[in-house]
Amino acid sequence: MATEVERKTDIGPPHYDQFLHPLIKENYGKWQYHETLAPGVLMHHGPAGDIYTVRVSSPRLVSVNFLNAIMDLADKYSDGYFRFTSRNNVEFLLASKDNIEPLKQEVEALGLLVGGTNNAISNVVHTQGWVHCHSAATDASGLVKSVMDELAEYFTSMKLPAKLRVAVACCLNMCGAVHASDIAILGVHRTPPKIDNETLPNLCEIPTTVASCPNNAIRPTSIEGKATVKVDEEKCMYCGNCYTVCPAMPLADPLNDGVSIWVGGKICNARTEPMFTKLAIPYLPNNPPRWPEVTSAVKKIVEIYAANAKPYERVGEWINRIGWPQFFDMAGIEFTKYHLDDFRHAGTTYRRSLHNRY
Amino acid sequence: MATEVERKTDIGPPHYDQFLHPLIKENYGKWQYHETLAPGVLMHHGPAGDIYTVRVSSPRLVSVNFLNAIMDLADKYSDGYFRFTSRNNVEFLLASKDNIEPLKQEVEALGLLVGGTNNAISNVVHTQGWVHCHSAATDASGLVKSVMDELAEYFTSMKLPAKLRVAVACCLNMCGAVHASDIAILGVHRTPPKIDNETLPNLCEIPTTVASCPNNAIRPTSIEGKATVKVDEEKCMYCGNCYTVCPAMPLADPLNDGVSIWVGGKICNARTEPMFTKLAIPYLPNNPPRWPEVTSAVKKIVEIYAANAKPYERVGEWINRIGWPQFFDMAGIEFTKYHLDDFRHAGTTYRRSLHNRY
Amino acid sequence: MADDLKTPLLDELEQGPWPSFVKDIKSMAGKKEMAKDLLRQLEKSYEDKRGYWKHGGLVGVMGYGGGVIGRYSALPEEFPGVSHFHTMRINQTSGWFYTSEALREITKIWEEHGSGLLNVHGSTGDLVLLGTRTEELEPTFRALTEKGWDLGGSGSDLRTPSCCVGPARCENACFDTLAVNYNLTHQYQDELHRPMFNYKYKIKISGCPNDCTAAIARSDMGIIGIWKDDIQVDSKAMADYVDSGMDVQGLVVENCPTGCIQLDGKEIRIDNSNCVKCMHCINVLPKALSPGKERGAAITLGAKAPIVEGALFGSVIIPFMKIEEPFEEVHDLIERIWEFWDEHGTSRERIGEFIERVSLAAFLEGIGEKPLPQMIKAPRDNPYVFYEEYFAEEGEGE
Amino acid sequence: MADDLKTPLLDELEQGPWPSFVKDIKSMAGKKEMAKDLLRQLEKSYEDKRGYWKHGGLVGVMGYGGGVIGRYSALPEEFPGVSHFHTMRINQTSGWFYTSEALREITKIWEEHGSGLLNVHGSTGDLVLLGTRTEELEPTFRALTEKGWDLGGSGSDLRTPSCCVGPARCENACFDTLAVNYNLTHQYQDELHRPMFNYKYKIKISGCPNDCTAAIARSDMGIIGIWKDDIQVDSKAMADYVDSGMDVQGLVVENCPTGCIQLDGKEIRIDNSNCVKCMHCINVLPKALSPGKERGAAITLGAKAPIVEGALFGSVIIPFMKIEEPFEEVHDLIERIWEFWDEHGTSRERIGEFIERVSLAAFLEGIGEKPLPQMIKAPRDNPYVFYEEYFAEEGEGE
Ligand code: SRM
Ligand code: SRM
Ligand code: SRM
Ligand code: SRM
Ligand code: SF4
Ligand code: SF4
Ligand code: SF4
Ligand code: SF4
Ligand code: SF4
Ligand code: SF4
Ligand code: SF4
Ligand code: SF4
Repeated sequence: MATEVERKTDIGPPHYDQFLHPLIKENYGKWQYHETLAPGVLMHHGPAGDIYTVRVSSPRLVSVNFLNAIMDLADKYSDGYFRFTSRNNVEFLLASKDNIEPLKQEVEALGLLVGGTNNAISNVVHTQGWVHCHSAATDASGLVKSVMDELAEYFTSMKLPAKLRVAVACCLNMCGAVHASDIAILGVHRTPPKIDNETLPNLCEIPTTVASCPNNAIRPTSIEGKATVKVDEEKCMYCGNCYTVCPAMPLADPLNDGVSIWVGGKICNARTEPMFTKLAIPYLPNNPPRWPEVTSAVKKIVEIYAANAKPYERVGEWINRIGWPQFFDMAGIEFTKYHLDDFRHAGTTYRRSLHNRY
Repeated sequence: MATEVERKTDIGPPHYDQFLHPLIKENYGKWQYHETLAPGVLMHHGPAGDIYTVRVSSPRLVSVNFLNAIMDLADKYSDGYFRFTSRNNVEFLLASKDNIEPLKQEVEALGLLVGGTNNAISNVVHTQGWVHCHSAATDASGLVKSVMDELAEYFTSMKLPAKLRVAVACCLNMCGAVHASDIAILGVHRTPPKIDNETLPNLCEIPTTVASCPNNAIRPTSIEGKATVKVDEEKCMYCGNCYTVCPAMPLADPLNDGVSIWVGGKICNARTEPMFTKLAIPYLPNNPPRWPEVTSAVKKIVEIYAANAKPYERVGEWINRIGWPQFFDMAGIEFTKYHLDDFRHAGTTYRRSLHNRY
Repeated sequence: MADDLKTPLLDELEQGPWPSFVKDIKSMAGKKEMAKDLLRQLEKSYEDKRGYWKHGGLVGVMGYGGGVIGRYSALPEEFPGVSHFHTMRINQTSGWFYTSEALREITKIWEEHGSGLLNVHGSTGDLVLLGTRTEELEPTFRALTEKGWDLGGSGSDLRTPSCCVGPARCENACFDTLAVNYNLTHQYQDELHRPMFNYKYKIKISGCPNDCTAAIARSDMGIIGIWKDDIQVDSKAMADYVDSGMDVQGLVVENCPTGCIQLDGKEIRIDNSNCVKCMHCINVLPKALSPGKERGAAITLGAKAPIVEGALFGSVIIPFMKIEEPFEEVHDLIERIWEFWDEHGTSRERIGEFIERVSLAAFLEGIGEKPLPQMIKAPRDNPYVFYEEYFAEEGEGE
Repeated sequence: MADDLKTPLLDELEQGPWPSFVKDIKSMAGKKEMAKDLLRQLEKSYEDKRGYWKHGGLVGVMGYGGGVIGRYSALPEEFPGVSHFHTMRINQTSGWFYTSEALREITKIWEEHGSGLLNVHGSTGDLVLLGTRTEELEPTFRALTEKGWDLGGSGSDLRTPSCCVGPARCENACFDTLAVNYNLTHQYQDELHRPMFNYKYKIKISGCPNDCTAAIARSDMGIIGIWKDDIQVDSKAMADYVDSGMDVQGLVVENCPTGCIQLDGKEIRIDNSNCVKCMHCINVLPKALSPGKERGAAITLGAKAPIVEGALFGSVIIPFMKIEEPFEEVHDLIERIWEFWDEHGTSRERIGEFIERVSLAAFLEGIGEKPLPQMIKAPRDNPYVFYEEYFAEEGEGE
């Protein structure tokens, strides 16, 4: 049936115009200011009137049932209009203030949370994990669920000193925001690829595979007359780049794969320039379904941050103020040689002044 | 005659003890504070009494006559005790305050200046130049004399916002303080080495010479059967490292050698961490004996700094506050592609945020 | 739920206050073998602490090179429902605005043709349809295009650009993020659907330096709103803030990165020549302050995750550009960039790594832009200048 | 002055307020052909805009490998006086303190054996005797040692350490800079006189973070004074500063890099846990503030000029160490560093480049020091960790 109609290609996405609430269209480009009325509830003021936003958590990995339920609520409370945020929350766009409370109640009845605005932990930008990706050193959705169950109170309130952005990625490719988040959770492989010498010659081009390694750890070799590759284990930093180009070099290793914790990144330009996330804990075990070591480490960091940072100080700004020595102390994290950079620009991370805290 | 006495070696320098004024010995390690009584005149207070320092300019390249004259004054006014500073000024150490004025007068009669303390331009750290070094792209002593003739008033006063350190080096080896000075003047070669294919095979080891080039610009070759090297001119950055190991590759080029101007470096940890000097003017001609282009460029920078910086703001701190775009504007210096870094860590100099001034 | 669905580990993730993806997958498990076997395979992953997916294969729809991520179970006998489990990336709308009417069409199609599971949205911004079989790709595609939806990118192509809510619901927007996002997505359909680049190319568009799409961190090309003139001040609203007892000194003045704000009673004085447009004061005092009137965007290039030379933030290539319909200036710039990258970049070299390799100076020359001090934090501190103009013996300079 | 000394260009440098090196050289030109020909050759350099020295040759004194820089004119026929023009580097005294009695002995020797010209001092700190002939080297050396003076370093050896005036005339000194300088120079005579290293090794010693010897920028090893406890405050003197009308708030409080000072009327309150020991407040208020009581030094390694990997500042290897007679802890550290550098460094590789090549972690392991957060600005931001402990199949972890 579908084959009978003319095949369309390169039509691109529909025009956004049709998805904008009439009130939004009238105020388009003319908004004057906003107020946060409550956690998860924003009011934006424009000449044609105010629009109310109710922000709702989402697990991101959802079913059509989830979306249908959201849409039912949208039909009921926001004239069928809604959007998603860049961090995967749902936002209902209400023309009437009176709809806020009933909507909130129905949302909560669905098991969803209202929040994520202002000085809160918002939704966790994350990735596929064991649900879909071949590269994953851990599961992303499970980690997010476990961590956010512990931190939900920071989503539904605004009691943090500033916004706190958490991200999870399941391998070093970091599909998401790991390299620039207040707190990031990163799945890591910790052993070199295991070469499948049987299938490699058929599946992979040897020169491309050799070239894929940023650290020149891969050499061509031959085993029983078959061309394949070998890895210099001393040089391998488990980046997985070889596996991306050659399926016969998987890194998965249940005994050693695990999770690392990173802190202090930020993206916006407010006050300080964007910052990369820095290594806090090099390795915690993969402990599904609840990853207790990870959740308690993250919670600890959130709590010392909440207790010690000044208003508007993001995690990285706070650590820069108190200094890394004190951060490691307060967080009870051991400082190891793994924290010392040894990659391309390592020298730029050395302390090249007398400015120091003791 | 000298050959008759026993030959001594590895005796090291004499003990400093014998060179310390008795008052200094008594106060040794017990100084309480200091005051700057006038430009070039310091008073240090200790429990055993005050010592007065009179700081005097020196061209650094001096004759025994100069030293003898200094020593005559020391005998007369400071009990024969004096020292030199880490920036090559002479310091007379006086036990009696009354000696300050007569000493100053005699010093000035010798054609020397009293000053260099506090918020002043002190002596210029510099190098050999055409007076002694085979590498020199310019003359150091001549540049210092020319520049300081223009800036002498800043040595004998303390009217600058902060200390201002000037350095001169005659080639990229930067024997001195060029890479971390408020203002630096650097002799530059701008054309690749000229290879003397006649002498090279005898004078230089080819592999060492090839290896000396940081940019792999040197290849072994042979000319008329004689092993020598050639330089890929596209890759040569005129660093002179090859010449250091191979005398048959001189870089001197009277038409193109010249001077570059650098700004904003600092060493001490006060307020901000140490900073490298940054390129301001990529090239000015070698114009001995007075280098008018250089002296006026340096003077201009000193003057806009003096007029605009806040108290205690070093040149680099001032530029960081107002931003480089405004510095180039105010100094009337053209911004060119040469200012853009293209060396090892170039990427770390790119503007990787929205923080900017327009 | 079928008896054979024993997932004790995953079941634990149905507890707790945060919404549960397990619940959501389970909600499909009755209708879809695919969802059920996804859970079963995932349970095995949780037991064994490793994934069970094969390395992706090349699958797609006719005439397109990207938009589908092929995925096969490594244990197809055990979990036949997910023997195929391909992903389809769909161009989201500008600003992720939807109506229930429109999105219901997609949920219907996906319930019919796929697992009924989605990522809303993927990290790049696409509407991600998670899990279908090879033979369903083309029918799903046809059903989607019929309703006006198209595929996003994957592989070495342009990815679906994304933008912040901007003028649709934000007082800070310095240009029309939605319009330019829509325009670029349509302008470059071919580049989006047919991988011809050296590597992926992501565009993210934020209306101001708050950068709510993380353009500076996650996009090869960022278009980020900025203004050139003075911050606009509403003195009345400013006085109200002061009167309200707010600690403007502590919260605003002392947090300005360049110390260019002074509070004088109820009046705020900004030395705009030293303002670096960080947004902090505007964020804290939204009623009193807003971006200037001369608005546009800075264009940043080169942000990316760490593979393989280390992560990069975008770097400013065009400090200021007006962003106005029909966006020809933007097209012109994009095309100059692509052309130079195409000619001189190598395979799997992102634009950020490319610029670092050839140098910013050479890149600017290559795309025909003049060097400006706004493109750098500071001039070079090493003396290794490649001088190009010099004097020759005969007196002819170059 | 002899008639044949026509130096119109150089003559111009006799004018002006700054002391003139030309005048000084001329003052020797009557007595010394060497000085005269130096001027004549220099005049030619000024005319031709190029130097006329040959690349240095290997000359020296018996049994020493360094301390003399060989120098020959490229135009010995034209300027025979400087056909040889070697430099001798003499160990300066600690803190560059002299008496006229002692220094007169050197001026006498040098007037007899050399050009009578000197650099006081060289950039590394030596007393530099500028210009003599090969055959004069050994006699000069003998005459100097007779009076208690010895040669400094050159080539791939230890260079004469230098130190700031420190406790001899400065209230900020956190340890005895002169004593340790003297001690190290004597302790390592062999390393100073016989080049056996991979490359040069410079030691500079500053009594506090003001770093008046530029140790952080110009020494392979810096010993820089620091304290660990609280800044000492003299409240009376502090009140006097405030009473004097000095703008303590603007000049001191607002310039503290970590904002850890508060002025409360006439009292100063310092949050010492956040003080980074920058010295600014102490510098501005020397009567009221001084470094803490728990004093010692930080050891930095690796500063150097740009040849060839770019300039480096020193990096903190030992955040805090007591510096006390007989300085055995310092010797022990130096020897561990030299040993590891000797074994693993390559020729012409400065210690700073060496550390960057092998990595800070490996270097610390090599010299037997524990990693501390004070050694870095921030932990790594890339995920490329070389994990060394892992679990093996049989359950034996490593
Ligand atoms: C809805 C959304 C844009 C969109 O198109 O989807 C958005 C909307 C707003 N952002 Fe944002 N930001 C959104 C993602 C971001 C991101 C991107 C991200 O998190 O990946 C950032 C950068 C984060 C970072 O630096 O790591 C971001 C950094 C900001 C900031 C700067 C915060 C700070 O560090 O000071 C502000 C200013 C503020 O909050 O006052 C801001 C302000 C705002 C305002 C107040 C703008 C306005 O006037 O309407 C909006 C409500 C904020 C709130 O949640 O309290 N928005 N905002 C995104 C909501 C994500 C979510 O569900 O939580
Ligand atoms: C004599 C000397 C040490 C020596 O052993 O020779 C010395 C002596 C003093 N220095 Fe210094 N400094 C000396 C070279 C330096 C250097 C090294 C250099 O210039 O190569 C620096 C680092 C410069 C840099 O950052 O680029 C240096 C940075 C300072 C500072 C920090 C200045 C700032 O930027 O805030 C102070 C603090 C101050 O001046 O209040 C200081 C303070 C002082 C004091 C006040 C210390 C004291 O209490 O006695 C001394 C008198 C300072 C004056 O000249 O006003 N000294 N001082 C050196 C004199 C050089 C000269 O002839 O001018
Ligand atoms: C689906 C998605 C994660 C998600 O759960 O949302 C994703 C999934 C994959 N990414 Fe990604 N990336 C996704 C957004 C990102 C982002 C974030 C972004 O775009 O803002 C990044 C970091 C930013 C960047 O582009 O650098 C990202 C950085 C990577 C990298 C590292 C690239 C690099 O240059 O560092 C790879 C590896 C590669 O390209 O070889 C990669 C590769 C992959 C592959 C295709 C695996 C591979 O090695 O071939 C993953 C397929 C997983 C699967 O089975 O579904 N993915 N990937 C995101 C795309 C959804 C969408 O279209 O909306
Ligand atoms: C005499 C002196 C300059 C002066 O006028 O004071 C000097 C002179 C020379 N230096 Fe230097 N350096 C002198 C202090 C420095 C300094 C400053 C310092 O020590 O504080 C530096 C920068 C700091 C550093 O060590 O990095 C310095 C960095 C260099 C370099 C670059 C080394 C590098 O790793 O970047 C070279 C080239 C080399 O070693 O091959 C060099 C090489 C040279 C040579 C030996 C030329 C050569 O290529 O072989 C010069 C001999 C000139 C001559 O004919 O007299 N000189 N040299 C200084 C030694 C006097 C003394 O002993 O007191
Ligand atoms: S982060 Fe790695 S494992 Fe996770 S989705 Fe991206 S490529 Fe796959
Ligand atoms: S994982 Fe990375 S470092 Fe290791 S062999 Fe593969 S490409 Fe090389
Ligand atoms: S800077 Fe260069 S030319 Fe000058 S003395 Fe040093 S090595 Fe010689
Ligand atoms: S001057 Fe430097 S870059 Fe040029 S050839 Fe010589 S060593 Fe190489
Ligand atoms: S980036 Fe700026 S314009 Fe866009 S939503 Fe965020 S605050 Fe508003
Ligand atoms: S935008 Fe930022 S830099 Fe500009 S005045 Fe406001 S706080 Fe200061
Ligand atoms: S470094 Fe410190 S102790 Fe040494 S002279 Fe300078 S201020 Fe005094
Ligand atoms: S020494 Fe520096 S950091 Fe410490 S209190 Fe004084 S000004 Fe602040």
